[in-house]
Amino acid sequence: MNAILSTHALGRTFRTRGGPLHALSDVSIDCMPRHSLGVVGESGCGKTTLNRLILMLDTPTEGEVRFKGKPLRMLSVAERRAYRRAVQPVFQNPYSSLNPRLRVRRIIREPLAANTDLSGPQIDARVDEVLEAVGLTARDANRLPAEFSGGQRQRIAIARALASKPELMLLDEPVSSQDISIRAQILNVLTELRDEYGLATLFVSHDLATVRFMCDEVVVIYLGRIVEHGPANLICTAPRHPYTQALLAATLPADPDAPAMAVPPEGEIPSPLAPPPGCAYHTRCPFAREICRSVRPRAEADEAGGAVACHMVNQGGW
Amino acid sequence: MQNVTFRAALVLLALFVLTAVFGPYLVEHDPLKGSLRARLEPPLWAGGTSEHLLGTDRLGRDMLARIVSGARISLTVCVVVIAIAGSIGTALGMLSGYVGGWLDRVLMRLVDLALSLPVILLALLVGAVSGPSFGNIVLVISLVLWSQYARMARGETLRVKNEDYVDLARTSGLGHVRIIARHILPNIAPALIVVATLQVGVVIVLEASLSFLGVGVPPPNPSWGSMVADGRSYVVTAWWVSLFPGIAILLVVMAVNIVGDALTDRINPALRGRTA
Amino acid sequence: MQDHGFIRGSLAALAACAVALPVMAQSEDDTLVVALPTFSEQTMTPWGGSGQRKTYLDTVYEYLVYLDAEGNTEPGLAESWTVENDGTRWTFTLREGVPFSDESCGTVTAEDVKYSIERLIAEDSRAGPASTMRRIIDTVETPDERTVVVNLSAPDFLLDAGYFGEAQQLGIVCKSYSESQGEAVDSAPPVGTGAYVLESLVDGSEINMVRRDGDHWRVDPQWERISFRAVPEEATRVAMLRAGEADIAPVNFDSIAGLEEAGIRIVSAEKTWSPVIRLGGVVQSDPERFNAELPWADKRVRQAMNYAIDKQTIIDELFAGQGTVASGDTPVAAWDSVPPYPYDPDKARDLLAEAGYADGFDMVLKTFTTTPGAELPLMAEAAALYLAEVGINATIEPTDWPSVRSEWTGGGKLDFAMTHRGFPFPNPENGVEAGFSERSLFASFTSDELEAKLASLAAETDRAERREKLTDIGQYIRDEAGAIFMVLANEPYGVGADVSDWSIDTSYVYNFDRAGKAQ
Amino acid sequence: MTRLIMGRLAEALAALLLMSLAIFLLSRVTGDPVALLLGDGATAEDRDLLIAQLRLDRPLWEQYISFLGNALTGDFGQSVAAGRRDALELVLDRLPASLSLAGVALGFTLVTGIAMGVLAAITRGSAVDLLVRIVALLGQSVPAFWLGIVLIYIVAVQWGWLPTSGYGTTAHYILPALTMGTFTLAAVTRLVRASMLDALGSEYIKLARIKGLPEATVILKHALSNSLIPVVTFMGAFFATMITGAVVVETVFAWPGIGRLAYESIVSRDFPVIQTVVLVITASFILANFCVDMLYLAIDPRMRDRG
Amino acid sequence: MTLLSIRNLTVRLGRDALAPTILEEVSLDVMPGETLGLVGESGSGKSTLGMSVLRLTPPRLAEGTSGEILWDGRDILTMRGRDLRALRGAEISMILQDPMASLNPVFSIGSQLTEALRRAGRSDLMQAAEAALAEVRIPSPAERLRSYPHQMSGGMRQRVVSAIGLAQEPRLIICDEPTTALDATIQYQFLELLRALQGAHGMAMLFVTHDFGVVARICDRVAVMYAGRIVETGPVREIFSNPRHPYTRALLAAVPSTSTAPDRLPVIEGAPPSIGNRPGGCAFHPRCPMAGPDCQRQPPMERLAPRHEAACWRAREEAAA
Repeated sequence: MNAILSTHALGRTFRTRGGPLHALSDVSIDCMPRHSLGVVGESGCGKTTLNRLILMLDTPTEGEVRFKGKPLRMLSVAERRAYRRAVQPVFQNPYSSLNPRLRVRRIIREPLAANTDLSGPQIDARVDEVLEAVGLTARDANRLPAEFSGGQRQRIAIARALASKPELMLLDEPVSSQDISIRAQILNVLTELRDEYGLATLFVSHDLATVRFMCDEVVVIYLGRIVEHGPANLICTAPRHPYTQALLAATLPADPDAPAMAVPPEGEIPSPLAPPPGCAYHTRCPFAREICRSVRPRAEADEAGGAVACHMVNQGGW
Repeated sequence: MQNVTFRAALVLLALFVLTAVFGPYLVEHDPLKGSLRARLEPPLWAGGTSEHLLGTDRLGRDMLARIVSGARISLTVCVVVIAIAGSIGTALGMLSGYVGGWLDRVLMRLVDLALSLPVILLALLVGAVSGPSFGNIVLVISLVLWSQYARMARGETLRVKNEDYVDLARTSGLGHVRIIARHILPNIAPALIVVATLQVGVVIVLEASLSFLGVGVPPPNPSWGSMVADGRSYVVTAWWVSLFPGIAILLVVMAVNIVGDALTDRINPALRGRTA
Repeated sequence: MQDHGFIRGSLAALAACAVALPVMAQSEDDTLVVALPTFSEQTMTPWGGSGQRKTYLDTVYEYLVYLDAEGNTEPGLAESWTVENDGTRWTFTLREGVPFSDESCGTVTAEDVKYSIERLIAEDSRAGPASTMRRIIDTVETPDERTVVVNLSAPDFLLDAGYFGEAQQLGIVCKSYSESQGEAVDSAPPVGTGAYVLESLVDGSEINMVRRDGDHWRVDPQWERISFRAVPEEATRVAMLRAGEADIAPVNFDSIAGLEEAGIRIVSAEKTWSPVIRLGGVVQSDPERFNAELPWADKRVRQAMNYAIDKQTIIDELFAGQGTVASGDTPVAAWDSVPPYPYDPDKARDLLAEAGYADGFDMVLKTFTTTPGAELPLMAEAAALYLAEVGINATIEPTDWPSVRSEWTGGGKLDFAMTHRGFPFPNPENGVEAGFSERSLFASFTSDELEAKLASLAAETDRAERREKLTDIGQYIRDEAGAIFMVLANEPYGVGADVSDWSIDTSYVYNFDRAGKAQ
Repeated sequence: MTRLIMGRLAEALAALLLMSLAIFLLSRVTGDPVALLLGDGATAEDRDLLIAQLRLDRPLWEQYISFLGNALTGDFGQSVAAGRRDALELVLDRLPASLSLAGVALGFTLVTGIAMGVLAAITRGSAVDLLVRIVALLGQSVPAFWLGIVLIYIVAVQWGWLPTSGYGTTAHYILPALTMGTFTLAAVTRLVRASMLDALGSEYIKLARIKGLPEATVILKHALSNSLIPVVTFMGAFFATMITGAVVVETVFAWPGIGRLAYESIVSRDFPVIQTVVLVITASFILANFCVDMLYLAIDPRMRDRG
Repeated sequence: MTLLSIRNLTVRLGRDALAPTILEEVSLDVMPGETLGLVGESGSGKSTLGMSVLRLTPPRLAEGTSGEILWDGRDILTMRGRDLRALRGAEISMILQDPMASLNPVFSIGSQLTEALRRAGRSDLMQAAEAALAEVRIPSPAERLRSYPHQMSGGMRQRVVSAIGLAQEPRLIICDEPTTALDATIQYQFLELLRALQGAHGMAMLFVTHDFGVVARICDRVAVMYAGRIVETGPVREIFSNPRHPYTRALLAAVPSTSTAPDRLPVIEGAPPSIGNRPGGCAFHPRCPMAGPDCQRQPPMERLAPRHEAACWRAREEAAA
């Protein structure tokens, strides 16, 4: 059973006035059917670039993205339409995801009209169905985005993604701009839909707690490179890469007695224009040694199916 | 305070458009026919006769009739200029904002050049080439004013292009043309409407200056601008010849600017004032 | 050579500005301020441009012959002069000891006069009458210091009152000074024998003349300074008169009432120009330029157009009564006896019906402004109103003089009419020739019969006989309705209270150096 | 930074070249000057003589190449009408009058516009705010020549405070500069009011108030400094409207500037002068825009890094 | 004694008594040196409360403000211009949410810092500024004084804003969601810095946030707000371990944690009421699982444990049982 979507040593470098910017390098992930993969990283780590490459909004400078094993740039027109049906995105900002001048019905119709051969009435039926699925009503189809709250707008965006019965939902920080009570509701809607429609999800976020709830497996990215990869429960309870540890501790739990982080990271996140040599995290890592400053660590797989790119871990700690 | 003036301005604008469209049928005098004997007659309350409520001009033609038909001509000049300048400017601005890169730089340089065109000198040259005519004026004014639409359309297109719903449309495989037509144009239209309203004033006043230099709307049909220009040497002896069209211009431009500003605040406050 | 001129020119200009500033500041009562519509080419030599520059140049340059109020000749720089050989040989005897403003030039000699004539008719001369004078002047001899003999290639009995008179452009310059300036003489300060000399010049804004020391042989200048200002906008000139900032300024007819109310007196040059509507394409004697299909190719249509327009009302209303109904296109004394067309719209309609245009026709009437001639577009619209009454639909097409002129002199078949200010030639024969002789590029109406009449006039040597033939030509052109003759108009000037007496008799004779100062 | 400057210079030259070609063709097409210069009774021979003299008989492109060649050496040809005076000299004589008037007018517009804009922003929504905007709008809705003539009659004739027209002492500058500046006043006021409102609503103004700074410092130092940036970017366009207005204002106030020279040379079809004056006007625009860019870099540190 | 005492503060959208309210009868005290958390979802009015203390609310809200805010016995709401300016910066200071917009883009960091230091009467401005930047752990402070805001990262800017806030040694700093715009690790470092600065300067902090993790990390006491009212206040440990008000309980439960992964998150139905349409009585009752008929009446704030109060009929009954 091969992956719906996979990336192979994917990389993207932008030419800017200040020199080459390595937004993403050597990223390989697999999205298996009915499986949810989380991608975690702070701003500037390349999450957005990864999304744009997957959604064909941008083309990679290294490596490639494959849809069911076939590189995207080789897809035929029909295959491309199939890909556009199978992979559906939901973005972070609900106020920017919906065209303010289109009624909800036409917003949801757009992907269907473009990529399916459904007739008008069939499309309208599908619109009503997905609106019900996300907890809205068919009546809402005739209203304009301005008449909905932030939470409701996000539900409409999810309905739009659901409409072409995708195999994989690409969720780019879908809840991070919502209040706690709305966030919980949307996360529940997503998990229900995932189970009901047997969807795979690629959940991109900066918040480990939300990823823990949503995902089976987690990939941690720092400055465009994968630093750790493994099952969600292990990553969130026994992180091995120092950055993952820092990220976990920085995801402050709602518990006053939670132990403070042993050794917090220092300094600023380096600029992707000038990524530090060797292990990119060495400038902030409390355990950094000479080898970290010169040699880039390889991600070595471990028995639990995860992998860590850290000299200390690969050498069994020091 | 704000919405009282806004409503007043709307009423004024409506009056302007109605006068322009239906006016000529309501007024009994022919704006082009006059009797030399009844030349430069003052308005009724300043010693004139009820025959000519607002007095007569230097060829004895009825001022009221001329202002009414002048409204139509001035409005037509505005509408045509806005149509030409608007469409060219919006198209180029959208293209430059959407495509970006070297095309964007070239077009923006063109906009700067257009902004720095001495429109009056150009009008003079074109007027001299083929004689002042309605077509020439409209062409010359549009040649300069399109740049304001281009600048606004480009800015707005850049803003809308970065919205998620455009990315969503592209991931659904929509072509560039469909994306521009369905997502970009409807969302930048309000800002362009504001530029159009604010430009009505600029066009009318510019046409008046061209008439002053003899390359305005050709006689005998009156535009407000040419009426003010014709009346300039009677400022003391027959003040009403240029005063009434002057006041008409004043009211319309004020109304247009108040409506324009109000629309700006309602649509996108960040645009306020950017339509300098 | 080029750089030299450039540097000298800008230095002169800067110096002029510096000098002008203080003068400007204390422009109180001892300066006569004349506000002019334009300085035209603003060149300082008689041959450097059109006659409009005589406003300021005539305070510096003087002429061989002057004219009195009635237009009769008076001795100027020429004490006396005789004409023999059937009007083709003129001998002028110069007045003695008239000093130029620049001492190095000494007094006026025959050489100076010969040089002045030759420069005026030279090929690069820009003077108005240069080309016509070049055709009739054959040679100029200077037998001695005070005698100038001019041999003509064709008889001209009015050379003294005409081309050599004060109304034309033959200003006498100092030969040595002019040759020393070389090419830059056009912008160099002018050296003449007049009562004033250039004090300062601000390019495009002011030309200030200051009175020369000592008594002047011809005039007794009252004002220490005469300051000419270029003020193109008529409303501004009227404002300057009312504010007392200008003493004399040409004004539009419509401003006359307002000015008189404000206590500014109006002095008018009588019948100096004749606004006319010229009908294109009626050069019947030249097949290339005669457009037979035109409605007004038919004499009756031309006459109808003359009957259709109420010219007296136009004069009363648009020209504030300052003029008389015209029967010709040039203010010529010999044509005073020719009766103008009365206003008779019914007759006009009958004539049109006769000619087959009962329901009228369309035509294009091009119009533009000149100096004088600000009222031409207004006159065009007024005429169009009257023509419309008899079914002639005249479309007004505003344009400007250069483009109409190049079309009109293009030599092709014309199909439009134009308003024109007429040809104000003091010498009537030149006026007639310009408008109605086949040879002239500007001809608007000719016929074989008219060509014959003109030829016999040119050959006539007897003065009384010539006047007879001229009147006959005027009557013929009137009967043939060679154009729509409109007005013999005056040129009104506003004159402030500081000026006691100042008159302007004929066109292009401004007498600013004779303006009196009220005490 | 220097790359930006070089880029701009190259664009400026291209614009100048483009403009010179356009004007050259346009003025040639408007009927040749010969007809104008012919004496009233001239004949065909006189015309041919003049054409040869002015070298107008050669093909158009040849005339343009020779014009361009000479122009590079500062020789813009001689005025056809004004007694063969050097065209460039003629224009440069008049340039100081126009530049000084435009400068004074721009100064008046900026000072008044900024003051009114700030006042309107501070008293937002009040009667003062509305009054200021209406006064500014008045400027934009009145044709310059009408305002000029009315000002002459009221201020110079009725009250006699100022000279009606002419050039020379500082008193002469007031009315023309006022007339020329009023049109742009509305644009400046509106722009300053808008950017002031943006600035006043910003976080850094809140922080300034949190520091306990007096309100005057908050408004004049912190808010105004930011809201002047858009004014600078539009300075180039304001300068353009100034020069455009110059043709009308210089005619009404008898001001010996290049605006009027351009108008008169076009009416008299004086090609060399037309080309020279339009090129000088365009060059001064491009120079003005260039200075605006440099000024913009000076006052906005964010731009410096991007340059 | 209390440092700051807010009594019955009510803020309406304009002067008219019937205008919709943003804050309703809020009473709160801040002790010297204490860090009081103010937590709630958007629309709860927590930011407006923070802004009202220094009277920085927009004019329309300022007109609709009533009640008292006492500082050293003086009511800030009735202070006039000069006294208010003397209070701002010197007595009470603030750190705002968006570091990108808090600093004036056209002035250097040095000039914006010395502006505050000068008000504090410091003469040796350059040294003081350098020291202030060093204290907030900004590398090579001397150079940084000359750089401009756009040349610094979000985290660094927020530290500059803190230095500015502390420049005049205020006794209270109001932090309006200062870390919301920062990444997790940067937020963690900033909170550590704030705790260190509080240790060194001893100032009290009023910390407005929507993140319970931040509250747990930095606050001594916390007040939970809902629909413009304070529904519960108490010591941090007390609130986290034994929340009394149903809303507080539901909120704490709805926050996903890294330690456990339930199948479904406990959900609060509906959405927080917008300012215009707040239900009568206890504003939470339409969404409250334990709501009863008596919830139509506004429950008063009741002391249910030492320094632990809540406004809920059910909570009173539980406490009594």
